[in-house]
Amino acid sequence: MSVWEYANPRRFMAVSARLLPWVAGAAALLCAAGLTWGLFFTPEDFRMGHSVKIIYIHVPSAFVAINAWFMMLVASLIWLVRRHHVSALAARAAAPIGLVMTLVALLTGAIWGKPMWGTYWAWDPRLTAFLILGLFYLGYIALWSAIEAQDAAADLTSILCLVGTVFAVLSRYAAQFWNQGLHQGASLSLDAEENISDVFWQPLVLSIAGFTLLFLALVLLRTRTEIRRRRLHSLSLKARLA
Amino acid sequence: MPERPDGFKGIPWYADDPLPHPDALRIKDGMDRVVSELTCCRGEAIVLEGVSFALRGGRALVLRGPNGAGKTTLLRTLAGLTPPVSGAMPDPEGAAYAGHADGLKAQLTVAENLAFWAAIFGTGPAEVEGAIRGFDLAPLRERRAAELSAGQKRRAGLARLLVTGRDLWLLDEPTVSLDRTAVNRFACVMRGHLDAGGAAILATHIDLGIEADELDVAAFAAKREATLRDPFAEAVE
Amino acid sequence: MPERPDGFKGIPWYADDPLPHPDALRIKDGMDRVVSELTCCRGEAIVLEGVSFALRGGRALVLRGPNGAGKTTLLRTLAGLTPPVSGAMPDPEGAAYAGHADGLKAQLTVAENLAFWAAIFGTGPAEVEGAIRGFDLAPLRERRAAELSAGQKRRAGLARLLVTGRDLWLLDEPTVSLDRTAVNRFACVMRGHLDAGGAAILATHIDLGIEADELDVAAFAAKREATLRDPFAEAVE
Amino acid sequence: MSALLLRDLRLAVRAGGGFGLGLVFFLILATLVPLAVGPRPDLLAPVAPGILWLGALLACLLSLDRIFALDAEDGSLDLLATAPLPLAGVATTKALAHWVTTGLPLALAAGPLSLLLFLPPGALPWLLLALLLGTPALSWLGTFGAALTVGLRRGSLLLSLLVLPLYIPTLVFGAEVVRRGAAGLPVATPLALLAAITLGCVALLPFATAAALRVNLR
Amino acid sequence: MSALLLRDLRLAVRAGGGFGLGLVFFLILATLVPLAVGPRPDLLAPVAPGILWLGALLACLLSLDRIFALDAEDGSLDLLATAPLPLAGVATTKALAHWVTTGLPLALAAGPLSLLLFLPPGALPWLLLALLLGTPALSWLGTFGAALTVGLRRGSLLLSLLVLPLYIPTLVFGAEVVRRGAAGLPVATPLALLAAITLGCVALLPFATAAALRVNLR
Ligand code: HEM
Ligand SMILES: Nc1ncnc2c1ncn2[C@@H]1O[C@H](COP(=O)(O)OP(=O)(O)OP(=O)(O)O)[C@@H](O)[C@H]1O
Ligand SMILES: Nc1ncnc2c1ncn2[C@@H]1O[C@H](COP(=O)(O)OP(=O)(O)OP(=O)(O)O)[C@@H](O)[C@H]1O
Ligand SMILES: [Mg+2]
Ligand SMILES: [Mg+2]
Repeated sequence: MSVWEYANPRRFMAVSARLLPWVAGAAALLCAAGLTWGLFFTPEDFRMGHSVKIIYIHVPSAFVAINAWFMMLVASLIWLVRRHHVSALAARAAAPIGLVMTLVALLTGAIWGKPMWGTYWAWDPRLTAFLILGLFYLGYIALWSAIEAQDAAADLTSILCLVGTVFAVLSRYAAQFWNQGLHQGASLSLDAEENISDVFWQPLVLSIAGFTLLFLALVLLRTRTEIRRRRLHSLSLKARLA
Repeated sequence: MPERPDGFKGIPWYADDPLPHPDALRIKDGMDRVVSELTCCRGEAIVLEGVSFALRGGRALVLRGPNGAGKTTLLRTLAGLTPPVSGAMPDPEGAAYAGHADGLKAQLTVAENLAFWAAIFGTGPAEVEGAIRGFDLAPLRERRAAELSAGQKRRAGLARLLVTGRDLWLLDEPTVSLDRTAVNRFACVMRGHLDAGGAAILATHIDLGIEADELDVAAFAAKREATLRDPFAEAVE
Repeated sequence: MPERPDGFKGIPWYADDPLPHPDALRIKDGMDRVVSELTCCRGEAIVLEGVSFALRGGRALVLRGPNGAGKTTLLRTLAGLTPPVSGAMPDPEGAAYAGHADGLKAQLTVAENLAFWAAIFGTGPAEVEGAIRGFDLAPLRERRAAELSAGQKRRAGLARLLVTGRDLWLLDEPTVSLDRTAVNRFACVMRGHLDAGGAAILATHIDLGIEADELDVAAFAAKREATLRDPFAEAVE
Repeated sequence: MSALLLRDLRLAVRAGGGFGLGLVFFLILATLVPLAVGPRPDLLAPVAPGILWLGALLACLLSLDRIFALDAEDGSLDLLATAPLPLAGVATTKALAHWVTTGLPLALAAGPLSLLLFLPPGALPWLLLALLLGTPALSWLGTFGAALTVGLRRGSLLLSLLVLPLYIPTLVFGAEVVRRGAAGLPVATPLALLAAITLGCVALLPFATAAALRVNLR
Repeated sequence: MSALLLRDLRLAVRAGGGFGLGLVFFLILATLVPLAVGPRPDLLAPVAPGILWLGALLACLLSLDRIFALDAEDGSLDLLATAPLPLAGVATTKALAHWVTTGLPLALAAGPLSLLLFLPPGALPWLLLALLLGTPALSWLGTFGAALTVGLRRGSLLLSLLVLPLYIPTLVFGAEVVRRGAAGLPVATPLALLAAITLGCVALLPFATAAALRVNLR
């Protein structure tokens, strides 16, 4: 049996219904484990004090926010090439989750920024690229909701997702280039894992895995919702046209 | 290409050629243009099912049917603007479409408008002059399209057909707003087009005074239960 | 008010009331509506001169004339949209105008569109229901206007007339795109309106099957030398 | 009148996110400015009040062409002009609908966005107040401009040329309120002037708008 | 193709100052910024490159809705789609016409306007070069956005939401060229990146635009 069989709507509904509790359960378990471990059983950082604990929400949400876009890209490509409706709706379902994750990362970052950098916001290249990603999410969602005909909306948003990906990546490089060009002092953001000792690292990996599963569960759930919404759309259209 | 699970067999959107349909039929003049088992949709609704007819070169076909029967839908499909859901139809490359909007630019004169379409369709000044003569547009040739009355505008829009040099005309209510003289002129031009081996499909509610076959579109109305492409009909009850 | 040097005696542009014409005639139902020596312009051109006729309540007047004769121009003037250059005409406050554009919002349903115009013209749900019945719109009432065919849209546009509650209807080619049934329905509604003491002026090229007076607009075509208001004709030769 | 207002709001919602779009545009602009100008807070903070006001103004500008052009296209404007409403009332309603869908959400959302441009937190209440007081003037002036250009197809660039100069006093006083607020100076004078401009616009402009509409319907 | 280009240019001229409008908008914006920000050269000079680029970008944005919407309204787009031109060619021509009427005059006029914002004279050639290299990308991206929204009536705010984020790399590199030019630093890298973006847009985007148009014609 080909893997595409799972894109058959009925099959998808059946399989996702069975899968959802397991994924959701695993997500809850991992998140709870990672967060409790991180928040309560790690030492305070000698530089950042208590505020280091926000990392267990900040980094996973940022990670998910970025990867949600790539999931949308893949789903859009599948829709364009093979025209599986479930795929189009999965992309649509992922967008608001990605946006919320972006917001969570921005907010936790801002809250963290206050004690660390003395400001809620700085035009650090990484933060900037992240904000731009948020803008792409907004445009994508706005286009979906502006177009009445569902297949046309799926086509157009998929094209936008393709083009948008290229420009989101370009923007990331542009942002790095832009800030470097100003000879501002060293980048404020903590760089890479080597700064973080294992004590912080292990629970972090755990909560990243938890957030990823959470994203998966939410996408499944929202795709199911989108499928029902689409069906509702069809039914009300049918009622109107009858 | 594997069979698509959701039953959608339409044209992929990304095809640049409007209708690279595997069984598209490109038929030479004087031969039949065959439309068979065509299913047409409008917006998200399926409007017509199983449309089949043949059109001989040199003949006109009048689409009949009450308001909302699907005449416009069929014409837009045949023109290659809306991809058909399924079925075979002649290659729209050979067709010229004239709908409710005339495609005239308000700021350009009638002559400029026609010359533009001539350039786009690769014909020349001779065709433009022919079109102006055919629809008696000489007194209006230097008028901006914005300064035309409804019927004059429609005449200029129809003149565009002669400028395309195509041999299948798809006309959606061509005589709207035309007075009696202009309708006669249009019938004349149409007869000339048919005599030269061209063909035409027209949707109209009134009698044009040209000999033509008729097709009642209402006979192909999609069944109630099939009016929508609903990929999730089975998945969610 | 001093006589204007250029002979323009129209409505000052800044008047909020569309036609506070000194000799405007507001005439009660059943009485004659008199149009006398009306000069009408379109854009910067004077199209009609000396239009005079009387319209009895309960009667319809059909404007005839070839394309470009000035039917639309006359109707827009009578509706108060274009001020007349000179002459007397009834107060447009009592008139409802229906032109080529239907005034329907694509995103609203037929019922919502009609309810909106009812609210604007100060009538109520009773009129909306009457209009929906009158033009057989019940099956379409929950459709968005964007999802209607040309003829269905036109029917909804005409239904608006019933909702205005006004007694003089000014109709510019009302039956465009309508099929035979719908034309008959329209004729019925029109007869009802006339029997109730209303009046109507229609421009059309086809026969509607209602008893009506006719007026050939071409008879009032402006003379060649008067087709333009040119205030500097004498100042600069 | 309320029927017209309701219809316009309903159309804004049905046409897809009428209320939110202005906000997102504002957000994008607040992102673009640092990207264009450079990320240094010392450069951004002093220009923040002006840029925030400019953003509000441009978000207004981009939504102006919706006000009358759609109605003119589908014939609704002809019909409204022959309806028993005074045309000045129509103009007022249109401006109000525009403000509710654009100016009001903008004013409410400016606070969080001002963080991006390092506006001093002390200036925030003044920003909110200035925008609430000033954006109606932007909507009414914009409606006037839209009425002037309704006959021209797709005149959005011309429209902005006509309207932007009219926006100048509002912009100057509005930005001044915020700048003074940020510096802790008294703001009463520019605030009063701002309020006066808005009141004048709301009271008088609809008549000019109605006159312009009537000319364009001819 | 050249017929389409010529028609679009002629329409731009006939519809009233097609070429000039973008410029005047740019001029107004260059006037508004000092009014909003305060007239101090020490404040304005450092932000001038960014503001000039932002102005160019907004002038582009405001003229985008003309690209396809008018053609869609009067039926020309249907007819163009059935004509023997490839739709990607139509997209390219439309973008080119937009650039000639908006981007090119903007690039040429930015020099004198930069005086209003106290841009250092040394940066002038770089401003010109950067605009000449970068504005085509703006036009091609804008055409893509216009094709996405052509089915929506009057979607100019939505259009700007979709297009502005796409403009960011061009804006950043373009402004960077000018800033570096003003500071006397080497500009080769951002200039090369700017050119690369423009080339990529011109070469690839018309296909995406054509695809979007085809979906919207359905
Ligand atoms: C609004 C402000 C902020 C935003 C938008 C933001 C965004 C991001 C993003 C996008 C990542 C990358 C995640 C990934 O690639 O998996 C990240 C990682 C990280 N951020 Fe933030 N951040 C912000 C503020 C802060 C602050 C204030 C700190 C602490 C000083 C901080 C510390 C970190 C650390 C330690 C990582 C993980 C290291 C890594 O994966 O490279 N961030 N943040
Ligand atoms: N966007 C749409 N979505 C769904 N249904 C639509 C849409 N547009 C039109 N329809 C419906 O499709 C059917 C066919 O419409 P079409 O315009 O083809 O009819 P027609 O035969 O041309 O009618 P007319 O004589 O009135 O022009 C109609 O019932 C119409 O209501
Ligand atoms: N903007 C304009 N400027 C100058 N002349 C115009 C303008 N618009 C129309 N005309 C001319 O005015 C005359 C009257 O036009 P009008 O639209 O009233 O004719 P009509 O009788 O309604 O014709 P039809 O039957 O074609 O609708 C026509 O000759 C037309 O060319
Ligand atoms: Mg039709
Ligand atoms: Mg007419």
